[in-house]
Amino acid sequence: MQQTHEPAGGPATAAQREAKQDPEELRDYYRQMMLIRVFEQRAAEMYTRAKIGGYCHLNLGEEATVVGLMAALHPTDYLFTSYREHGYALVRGAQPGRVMAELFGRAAGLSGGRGGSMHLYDTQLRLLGGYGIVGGQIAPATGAALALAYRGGPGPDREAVMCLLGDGATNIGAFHESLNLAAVWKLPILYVIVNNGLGMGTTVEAASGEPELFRRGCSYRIPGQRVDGNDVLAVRDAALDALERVRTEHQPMLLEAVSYRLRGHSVVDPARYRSDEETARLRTLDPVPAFRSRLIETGDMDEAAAAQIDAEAERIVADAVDFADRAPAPDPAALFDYVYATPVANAGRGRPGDPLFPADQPAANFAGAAQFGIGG
Amino acid sequence: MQQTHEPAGGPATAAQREAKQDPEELRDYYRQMMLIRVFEQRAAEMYTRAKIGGYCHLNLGEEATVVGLMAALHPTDYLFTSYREHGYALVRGAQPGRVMAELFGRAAGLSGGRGGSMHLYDTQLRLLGGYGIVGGQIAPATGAALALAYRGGPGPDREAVMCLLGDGATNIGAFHESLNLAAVWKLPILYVIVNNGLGMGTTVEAASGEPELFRRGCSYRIPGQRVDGNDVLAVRDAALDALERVRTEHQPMLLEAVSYRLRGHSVVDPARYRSDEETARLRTLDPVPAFRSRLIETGDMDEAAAAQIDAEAERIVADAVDFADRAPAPDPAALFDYVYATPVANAGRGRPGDPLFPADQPAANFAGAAQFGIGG
Amino acid sequence: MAMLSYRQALHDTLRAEMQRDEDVLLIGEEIGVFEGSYKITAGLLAEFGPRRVRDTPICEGGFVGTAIGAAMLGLRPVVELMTINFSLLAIDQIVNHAAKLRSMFGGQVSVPLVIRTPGGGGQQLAATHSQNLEVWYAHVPGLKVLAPATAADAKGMLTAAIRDDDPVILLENLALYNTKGEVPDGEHTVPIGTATVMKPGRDITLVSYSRAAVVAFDVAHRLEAQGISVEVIDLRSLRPLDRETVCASVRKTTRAVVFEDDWLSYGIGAEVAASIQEGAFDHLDAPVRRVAAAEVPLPYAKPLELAALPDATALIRVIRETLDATGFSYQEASSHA
Amino acid sequence: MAMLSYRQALHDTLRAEMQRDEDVLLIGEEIGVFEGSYKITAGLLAEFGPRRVRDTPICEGGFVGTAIGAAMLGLRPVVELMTINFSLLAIDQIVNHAAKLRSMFGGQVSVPLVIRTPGGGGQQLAATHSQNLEVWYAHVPGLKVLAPATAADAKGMLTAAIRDDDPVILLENLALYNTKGEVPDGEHTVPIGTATVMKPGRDITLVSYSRAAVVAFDVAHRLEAQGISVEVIDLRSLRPLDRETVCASVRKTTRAVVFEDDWLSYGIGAEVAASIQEGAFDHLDAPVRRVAAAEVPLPYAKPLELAALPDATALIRVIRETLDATGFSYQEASSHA
Ligand SMILES: Cc1ncc(C[n+]2csc(CCOP(=O)(O)OP(=O)(O)O)c2C)c(N)n1
Ligand SMILES: Cc1ncc(C[n+]2csc(CCOP(=O)(O)OP(=O)(O)O)c2C)c(N)n1
Ligand SMILES: [Mg+2]
Ligand SMILES: [Mg+2]
Repeated sequence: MQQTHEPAGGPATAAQREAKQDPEELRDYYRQMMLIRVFEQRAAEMYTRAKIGGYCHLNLGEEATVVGLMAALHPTDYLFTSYREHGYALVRGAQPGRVMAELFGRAAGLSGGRGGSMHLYDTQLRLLGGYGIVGGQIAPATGAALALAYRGGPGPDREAVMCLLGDGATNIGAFHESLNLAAVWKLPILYVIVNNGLGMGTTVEAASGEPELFRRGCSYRIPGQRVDGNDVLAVRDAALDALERVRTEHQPMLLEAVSYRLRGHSVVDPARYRSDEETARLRTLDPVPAFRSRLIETGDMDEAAAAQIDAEAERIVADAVDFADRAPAPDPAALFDYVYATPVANAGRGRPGDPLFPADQPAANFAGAAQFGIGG
Repeated sequence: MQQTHEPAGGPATAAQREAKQDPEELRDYYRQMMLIRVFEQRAAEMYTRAKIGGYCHLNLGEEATVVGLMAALHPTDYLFTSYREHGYALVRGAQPGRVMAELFGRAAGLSGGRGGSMHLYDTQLRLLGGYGIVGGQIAPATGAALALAYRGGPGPDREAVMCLLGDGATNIGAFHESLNLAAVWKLPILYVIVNNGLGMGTTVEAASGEPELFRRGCSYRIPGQRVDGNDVLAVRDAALDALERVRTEHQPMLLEAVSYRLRGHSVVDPARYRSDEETARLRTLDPVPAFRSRLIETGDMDEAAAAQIDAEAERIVADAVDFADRAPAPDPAALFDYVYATPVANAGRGRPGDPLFPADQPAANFAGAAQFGIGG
Repeated sequence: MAMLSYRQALHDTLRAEMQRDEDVLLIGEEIGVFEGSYKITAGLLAEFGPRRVRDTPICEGGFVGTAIGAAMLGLRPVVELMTINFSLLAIDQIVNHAAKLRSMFGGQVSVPLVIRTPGGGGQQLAATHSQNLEVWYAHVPGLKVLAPATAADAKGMLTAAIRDDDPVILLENLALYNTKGEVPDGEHTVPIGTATVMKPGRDITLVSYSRAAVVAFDVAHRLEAQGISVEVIDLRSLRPLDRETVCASVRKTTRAVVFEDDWLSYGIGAEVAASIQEGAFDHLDAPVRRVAAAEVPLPYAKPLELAALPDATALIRVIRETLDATGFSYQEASSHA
Repeated sequence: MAMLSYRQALHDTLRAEMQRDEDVLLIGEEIGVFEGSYKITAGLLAEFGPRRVRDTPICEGGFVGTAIGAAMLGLRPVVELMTINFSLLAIDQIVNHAAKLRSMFGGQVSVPLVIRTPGGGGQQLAATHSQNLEVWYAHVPGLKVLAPATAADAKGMLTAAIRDDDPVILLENLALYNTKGEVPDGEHTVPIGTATVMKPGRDITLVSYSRAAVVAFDVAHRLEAQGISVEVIDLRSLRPLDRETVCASVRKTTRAVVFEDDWLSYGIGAEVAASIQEGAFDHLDAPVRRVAAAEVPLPYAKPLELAALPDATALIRVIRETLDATGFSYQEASSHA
């Protein structure tokens, strides 16, 4: 399924391109999809075993979308995501151990253990964060594109920003305000709606006056396109085409990748609002086994190679869990690190219950205030 | 100029309907337009004479839009406006004296002198407020429509909500969130974009990725239509048609009325950003003299009648100014009235500098706290 | 009286008020089909249908503003904001509209709106999902801000809020939903604007609210055994603030400590301490100390989160420091007991 | 030194920093073609062009969030929010993102963003356009909040803010733009986190900031003539708050009054009074009194607006009441003089 909102000689279909597809590359996509699949399954397990706290949202069912999108991104591009971002970090190149360590809240985690599952960040990888406020990443991602445009014009090799958001996030004001700004300022950004059919329990139809979400660029003259999010090659190609316009024209673009969330909204959600039939139907659409058998059919991968990739994924994730489990937690003494980048006087560094002023030595306070006070 | 976003057998053109137009009604429209014109000119004068404080935004240039829209509204419908709303209050039936008194900050003013120019409200007239926060009225207006839908289904005689907003207001998140809610909940509301070409000094083209604002319903499948805001009959008819669908189908609708702001954004704005040529050109589009000569040409009004209407408007506004000038200011003793509808203990009623507790009689405080404390 | 969880008390109250008044409706994200992020509204969609239990798209500003407009026409919407952290997206509608329309329009309209929302950290939800921003709302005239600590007050204050004609923010707390307590059967309302003495005492006044009040109450009982008689005051109503009940207690005990979950600087405790030093100045034997959260965006990692949040240990330390600073004799105290 | 208006000082500083650093750009509504609602940015579009002076559509949340993202990539945006009242539409981005990203992402990023915005009432702009909500921002770790009262500090603090690598809220005030004062030529920065003694005195400490500080300074001089020596402290930096400078003064004068434009309950003065009673408890001879705004949405009508806002008359009354409460002898005082 592929529709174009603004017919502009859409991209070649996945089928067409698949022809000229390097088998090694295809196997690599499968390898990445399988890594996400296993990582997320183990993450769910670790959450139920209380190794992971807070909220934990998984990419299960979105593997083809994740891998396809990341395949289209240059290392020099910037990526902003929602809180459902483990897979993106992994495929973007983060060490699985450091990703798992972040989920475990360890100092070696991608964000030093301070962000957790929803807030993966890596400067080197230009992964500029997972964001827990729905739609929260859309404006900052737009601002990153502003910085790119501020520093240089369009061109085939120029940097671009990719901003991921969920179907539910298209209903929040930030979506409207950000896309409008990108349009009037001509910013190099590709907004990708990862449509997995649901908010938490709310369907796209119940939440959006225009449920064909790729059409929602209409209010800003931003071309929109929908692609099958279960087809890794279709996703990659649609993203490549969109990014090309983004780079060469500084024309913001909108892409919708449609897939299905295989589990609950987060690990703790039993998804009772979804019927067993529906759940069963979704399993049949599972992109990971589908791509596996597809490659075996086309002869790009044999059963043995597939089995090896599966085993390798298990091993990598097992190592990641070990690494995270052995990694030390952050030192409470470091509590106040990173609150400010530029140190200033009287910044509060007091622990709960500490006196505002060191007792019996008011005279000594002035110099020491920054160090001991609980000051604002 | 009249375009339909979703061709749905658009309304008869103004010309067509004008045929079956009662001359008395036409003269009445002129009477209302002239009243607004004179009222706003005097308001500007009163502002420069410091009789009016704060901000003062005028409807000069929007008279045809104001009168056309109000002609389409039933007395039982609800109206929400922006801060540029004097004319709507007048045509809706508010006493000019009470409107001017509000601008003067007098107790007899439409909002008791507490709201001022930007915040005209009248329960009887179902004018549910002018709002000073750009876009602030859009969600509450949508909620009023929710209350109507909550209490009854569609029907030709059912109540509807009309929500006015400026062109600049279409860029704020509230526009997106509110129209989406109206669409998914099927609410009886007509959103009217009063496009006067400018925010403060920002043009529609500079502010909106889709400058054909009536198209912006596309993101919610809300039909949109653009009408010439300088043509009172075209505005009325377009509003009548849109309101009919709103009433009978609970289908939210979007109407854009295009006119031009003849003066600065507010009385204090010299509008230097607009060239003299541009300003001169706009004067030629002035809807008030245009409608005057049009009615004289068509013979629906003769020069004498017109002159009489003009004189009458001057007299009414002069009386309004006198009324406002003589009306008493609110009593400072009433400062705390209306902060809360349901009285509760310890609500703060202290003046600046009053002690939190009446001095020297702590025992007496408890009972008196609500009365004397500055408590939260 | 029945032993109910704070969650159950809220749920039962919503249900009872919806049965009692056709104008009461629920608006919020995932409150219907999903039955609520914290299941307060479980079963209500099935019972009252989609007209009165309205799932919304994700648009806090939009649906809160919509609830305001519905309230202007006489409905009594009870909005659930999934957490107080998301209320920042609706705060313009809450503060610039709900709180002001009545005054600004000369008393011609009222906004009978209730916004229920949980705050609180300690769940490893990280910086953006763990805040206690109630002081922002408590600062705003035109709003009423309630923060029940017990299941009984949850019922009494939510009932009062729904029947009140003004916009009321009912602050809930993630850590309280599963706590249980005796809840009066039938009609039960708590007067808005009044604090309550949770536990009477002689030696020191401990002022708190919401989750922290539960900890304070527990600490007070532990110290009782050690010969320290602590009077615990649960503010309950942050706006209006019942200063007199607080100061009357301090005039008696001569000492006070505030225990709060929000950040120390400019937090709720600042107003409490400022009010006490004005209302009980001549009686106060030691400075009013505040035990509050460290001033950092709350980190996800458990050891950091624990280091940042106020707990019983810190509270007990500060109570003792305050008593010691005034030469309090534990013997003497216990002899009282 | 040059005699400049507060407005001119801000304008000149923006211009100088844009000339100095190519990464500094301005973002806001009507700052370019319209030259700014309050004309702070007049002429800058002509000088620097639309790349560096960016007019935005009306979408506070959108353009503040956009500025945050630009700052994450190393630009140094200076955003103008037309008034603090409209910042409510951007507060989610300011508090949930600008203030937290650095901590939440383990120090990998910083957000060198400045948000300039005027607050203040008294202009008959009515309830939604007349607020002083600085205490909300002052409560939030990760932000720095400055409130210059003089043209010199406007220059010094805006310069410091632009060169600081953290998000800074620079609170301006509608009533200050036309006030004039001596401004140092060339390089001039004020250290963030420090208060200043505007006027030394012996008998009582008067704590204030922004517009109110100017009134306080004037009142202090009038009382000097009457034999009352008032020490005036301008907080300037609301976060971090320089408690020690305030308390050191009170330890000397033994008396304190806070003068502020915001609402009394949970306002800036609450933290100041709470800090003083802890930091100068043994020296304080009378309760710290606060002179603040009446707790109402500010009405439009002039007589009501005047009745609600704190003024010199109320301040002088409270200063005298505080002195009288401590048996202050005016003779003795004047003999000092
Ligand atoms: C502003 C805001 N409102 C509500 C929430 C609670 N919430 C977290 S995820 C979610 C659903 C988002 O759905 P979607 O955008 O489709 O993303 P998905 O979870 O399906 O990936 C909601 C309502 C939030 N985090 N932020
Ligand atoms: C949220 C918000 N942002 C900014 C402003 C300042 N402001 C007042 S009117 C205005 C322009 C609005 O333009 P438009 O919507 O076209 O309405 P018009 O004034 O042309 O009638 C602006 C930016 C405001 N009042 N509220
Ligand atoms: Mg989704
Ligand atoms: Mg306009």
